[in-house]
Amino acid sequence: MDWIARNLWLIPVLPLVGAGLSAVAPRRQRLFSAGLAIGSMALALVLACCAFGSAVAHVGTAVSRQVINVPWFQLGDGWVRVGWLLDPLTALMLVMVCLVGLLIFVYSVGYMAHDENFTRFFCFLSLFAAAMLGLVIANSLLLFFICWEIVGLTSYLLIGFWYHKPSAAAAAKKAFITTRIGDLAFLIGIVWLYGQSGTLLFYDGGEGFLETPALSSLAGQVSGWGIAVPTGIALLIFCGAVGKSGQVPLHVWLPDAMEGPTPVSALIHAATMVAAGVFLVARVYPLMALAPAGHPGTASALIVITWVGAITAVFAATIAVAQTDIKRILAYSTVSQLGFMMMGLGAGGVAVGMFHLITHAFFKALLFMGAGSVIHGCHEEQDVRCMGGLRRFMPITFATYAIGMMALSGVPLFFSGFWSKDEILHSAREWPITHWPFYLGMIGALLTGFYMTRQMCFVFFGNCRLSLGKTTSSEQRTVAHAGLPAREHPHVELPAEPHESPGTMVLPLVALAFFSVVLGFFGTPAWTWIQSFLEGEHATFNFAGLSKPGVLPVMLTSSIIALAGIGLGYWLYGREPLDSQQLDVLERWWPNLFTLLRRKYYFDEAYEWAFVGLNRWWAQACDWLDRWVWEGVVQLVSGLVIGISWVDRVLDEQVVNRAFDETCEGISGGGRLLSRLQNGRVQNYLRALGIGAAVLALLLIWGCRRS
Amino acid sequence: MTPLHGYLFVAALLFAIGFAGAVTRRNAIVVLIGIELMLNAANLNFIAFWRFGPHPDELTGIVFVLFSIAVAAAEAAVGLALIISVYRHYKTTNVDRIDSMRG
Amino acid sequence: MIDQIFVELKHWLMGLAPGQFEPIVSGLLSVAALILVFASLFALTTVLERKGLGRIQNRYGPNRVGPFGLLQPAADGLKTLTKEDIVPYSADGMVHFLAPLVLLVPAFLALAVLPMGRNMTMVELDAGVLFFFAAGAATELSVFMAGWSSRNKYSLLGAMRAIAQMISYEVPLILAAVPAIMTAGSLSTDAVVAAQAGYSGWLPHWYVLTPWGLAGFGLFMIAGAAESNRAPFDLPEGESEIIAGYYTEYSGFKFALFFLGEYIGMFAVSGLAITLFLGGWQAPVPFLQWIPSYLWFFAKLLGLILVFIWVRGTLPRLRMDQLMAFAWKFMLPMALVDLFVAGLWRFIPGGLARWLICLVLVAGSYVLLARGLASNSGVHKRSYRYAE
Amino acid sequence: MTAVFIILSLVTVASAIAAMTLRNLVHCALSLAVTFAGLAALYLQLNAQFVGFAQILVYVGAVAILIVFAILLTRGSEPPAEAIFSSKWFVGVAVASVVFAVIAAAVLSSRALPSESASMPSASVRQLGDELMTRYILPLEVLGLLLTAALIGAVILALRETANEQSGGAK
Repeated sequence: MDWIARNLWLIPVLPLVGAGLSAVAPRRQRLFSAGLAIGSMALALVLACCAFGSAVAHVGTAVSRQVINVPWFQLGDGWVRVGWLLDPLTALMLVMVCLVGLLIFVYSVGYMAHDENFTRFFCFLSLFAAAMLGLVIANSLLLFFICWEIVGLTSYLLIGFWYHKPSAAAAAKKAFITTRIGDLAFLIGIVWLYGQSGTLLFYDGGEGFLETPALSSLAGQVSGWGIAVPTGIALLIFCGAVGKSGQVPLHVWLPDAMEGPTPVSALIHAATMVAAGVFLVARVYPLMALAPAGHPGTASALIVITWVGAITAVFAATIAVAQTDIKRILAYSTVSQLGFMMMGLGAGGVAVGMFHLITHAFFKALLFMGAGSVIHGCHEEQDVRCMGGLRRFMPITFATYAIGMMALSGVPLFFSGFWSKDEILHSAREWPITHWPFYLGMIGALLTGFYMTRQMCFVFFGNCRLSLGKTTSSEQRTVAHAGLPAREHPHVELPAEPHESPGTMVLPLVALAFFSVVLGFFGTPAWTWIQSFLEGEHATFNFAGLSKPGVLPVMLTSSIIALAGIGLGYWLYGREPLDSQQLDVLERWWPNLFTLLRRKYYFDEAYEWAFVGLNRWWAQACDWLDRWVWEGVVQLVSGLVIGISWVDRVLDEQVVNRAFDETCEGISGGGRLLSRLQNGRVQNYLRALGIGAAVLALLLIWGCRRS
Repeated sequence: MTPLHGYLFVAALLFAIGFAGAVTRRNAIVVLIGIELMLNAANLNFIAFWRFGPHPDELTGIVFVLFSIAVAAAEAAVGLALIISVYRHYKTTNVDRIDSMRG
Repeated sequence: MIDQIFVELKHWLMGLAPGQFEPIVSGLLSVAALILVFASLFALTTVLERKGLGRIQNRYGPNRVGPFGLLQPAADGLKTLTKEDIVPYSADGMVHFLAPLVLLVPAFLALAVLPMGRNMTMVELDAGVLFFFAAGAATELSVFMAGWSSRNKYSLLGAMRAIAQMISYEVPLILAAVPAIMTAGSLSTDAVVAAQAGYSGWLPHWYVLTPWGLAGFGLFMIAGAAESNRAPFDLPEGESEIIAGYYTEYSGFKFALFFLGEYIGMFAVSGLAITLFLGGWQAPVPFLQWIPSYLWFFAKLLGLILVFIWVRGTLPRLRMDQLMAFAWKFMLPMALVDLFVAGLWRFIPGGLARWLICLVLVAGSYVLLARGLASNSGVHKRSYRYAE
Repeated sequence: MTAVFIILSLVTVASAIAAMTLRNLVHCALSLAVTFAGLAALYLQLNAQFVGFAQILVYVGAVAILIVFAILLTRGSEPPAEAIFSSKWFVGVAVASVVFAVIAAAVLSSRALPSESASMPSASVRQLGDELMTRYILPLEVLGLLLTAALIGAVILALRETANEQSGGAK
């Protein structure tokens, strides 16, 4: 066992210490706080790289999974134990989280430079990083859940970072409550699992519930409702992932979460936290894939996962088509891509889903940070209709954003998104159950290309509509924030031209763009390094992988589809300069459909109508019951009580009270008599004390004499 | 009459004087002085018993007196602070007039 | 031989007395010698101080009576003895009379436990240092007696100031002495001196030559100056504010007694500082050990007295709040740190590392505390509030 | 029963009586200081050196000064116009006499008391320190806590009303 595996706990503890220290730092210690966060994250990255190296070194050997468990507390007869493990999955996630986190931390220094709560921001970010890293290395579902909840808490805190904005506060609440619904199911799943298997450790030298003995004992059990126990547990755990990863139907919180600062959106709501759901499924994959005894074949949990993923992928992509907020488009895109990941996990296995998770983390963080840079450069403008022509003003942002966009759209060969998405589509194509997810995925890919092109056209091409938009938006802002303290940036004067962002913001963009391109080559069918790494095998470079049956056709199809989406988008939006006043092209053609999409399929309204309406109906029913049924009962009872009490009173006054009064007077008279002694003069008491002592001493002496 | 008797006798005398003062004087500070005298009389007893007792090698008597001195110092400090705050409140240190706790 | 000449002389004289009176004779001899030596030292110091201050203030000082003005104290003594003894009409006669005595007697008593030479400790007590401090405690009472009995507002104010100052500085004084006692492992002054015997090369094993000892010595001297109401801590008798403080209403011989008492107190504190930190009567370098031990003691005493005079001529008087802040915010924590460092010194094995660690601790806390003090009571413009 | 003992005890008892009967409170306090000093001398007579010096340091150096301060702060330095003894002083004196009589009778009549011990016990400071640091370490720590608590308590007691008065005066 390597030293890094023994000391893996250091990785989450470093940012935790950073968070703790900057929590107590005074507000003006900006440099200290940022330096602490970045320094601890950099150290964590170094350690994560060591861990990665260790994992690479152990690939293919017997100890590819290094586990350390420690007893935590006593529960009943046994000890609840927690621990950490180092396997390829953990190592990959560690490096990804640390690297993206570090870049985003650096980016935040520039982005949050003018915020007065700078230290608080970095404290929360560090805490998030600590919890996320803890979640990654956890070897116990309990520890995993704890970190999962801390991650949710920091997400809440950071979405609501500008809590004086009512929308941000509402979005934070929404995110917190929506994910809680999933987490409740997750917790029930954990409890059920503990009840069934008696352990929450993933791996424990043959004792953990992800290992063969426990799995085979689980597989044989059937619950009272006819569902196989592993399937039930897996679905409950999957509910947690649905909430966290914004899958349908719990996706509503993720777009609203864009109220938070953009680095937060990039780190938490694009790269890492929302991917935690996918990671969870990947982590407990053996449980998910466990087919009930007697029913060999694909596990029903995986079928559900695949379908949910596929539906989410298309569903969110369609919504993204009609959005106008730059960050919201990306948010729906994230939901859609998470759906892809789920689909990949369900149809193809851990490696497929995780590969897309890693590549997506980089290019989506890149896109978000690019969007942040755009917003920063356009003085807080978020509506794409009011941008345009930024290519000239922000060349680096444009270039990196274009790379991210092409990676996301799946432009063939040179971008990582192409390879990872292709992998998913390929596995969906191979899925034995049905080909519908494959077709849905294809539609999703088409839409991805389309809406990203649309966004690019709006933001970077055409002529600059900023001045027009600015007057309206700044008016709106003054109206909306009159009387509120200065929010993101206390800019008073509005410079006329959009400008390129400072170096601390641009550098991470370039770095992420680099990774967005390069990472793809680690997972091509010709050199499936990441996939092999995750499965614990050595990868070999083999062009023959390309010519396996079904690989090339799918690649070709998906390339065509992606290019078709991009072409369609350019044809609709890019040919002539756009005008912020005119209606969207699609809106002109199909106004009803477009409104439906823009209002997100009326999901929020549906929830409002369904749950809030139900609640109201229930309240009215209760009210009616209360008014007409219970009221009568209460009246009856109270009449009875009044009658009894009248009798009682007569009895009381005539019989009990008189006796009681007599007694009381006697007692109070005695008390008055005794209180004469208590005359408030300390010396009287002292005198009595002296007499008492003397008498006692006399008695003592007398007693001694007699004996 | 052995020396021990002498010391015990002196201690008893001091104790009685302190007690008489504490009981008869009107001023709260003098009452406190009387109490200090009583404490000191007890201390003298301890030392005398240590000196003439059967086990002088055990330092219990001395250590007890040391602790007693420290406690008495604390008691004096708190007692005098109390008297001062009582004086601020009632504008008097006459214990006969401070009797609002009477029954 | 010459080192023990006084001891032998005393033994010879005691031998002349009948057996049962020996303890009394011994005591009387010691007391007589003590009073004689220190009274003449007092006389010498007054003239030294006046001339020294004169030099510092660029004037001559006494130079009329006798050669170089050396007989000035005799003339002063004659003058005070023959002056009228004035007692204010409303003064509390008994207390007024007792106050200078109560000041003087403990001051002389305190001298009794100081080892002034080899085998020249007058009273060898197991708890000698404690005795010294116990004797010093009585001075406060005498100051109060003098101030209160004079029925004079200036006297009372001066007495209250003096008591507050003495109580405040008694704490760091005792705490500064504790490290030395702790290291020597005894409260006996002889044992403390014995623990500082020996030399490493030319360097004596004096406690002042260790980091904690140096800090302790400094603290002890500062607190000692405050205890004996020496400048710059002479607020209780600051002439510009309250005339002469608690002995405003004293004149003639009683005034001289107060004066004497103060100087004896100063000698006593200096003597204890020598005993605790400067190796007592030991010679500073091994090849000078042939010089009699008592000469070394008095040489060191004279040196410290000169330091006192020098400080008096140099430093301005403190303000009351500065005085208290200095005692509680600097002296006390510094003394506690010093105590800790001395404990550390005991448990770290010897060598350069121990030196450096202790030095860094002492110097670091000194710098930090001094900065805290300076930031709190910085000299800044004062706004005066007039009566409303 | 040496002459020294008789003189010391006479001084002690006389000053104690003075402390309890003098009219002027400052004189009472000063007499009390003499009593404390006499007691310290008695301790020295009993070979308890450390306790004797501690007695002087604590009682004469601190408690007496504290009492003097309290007297001045409560304007007690002027002799009061009214009687210094409470109206029922004879009852108090009678009770005190009874107490003294009982104790004295007990002392005089007891046969269990040891007579003059042959050995002259001594408590060196080192012994005392060892005892305090080993056997009595817990009481010592508790005592430290108690003193700290008393310090804080005294400060708060003496502070509180002043703050109120000041705020009242500001109005």
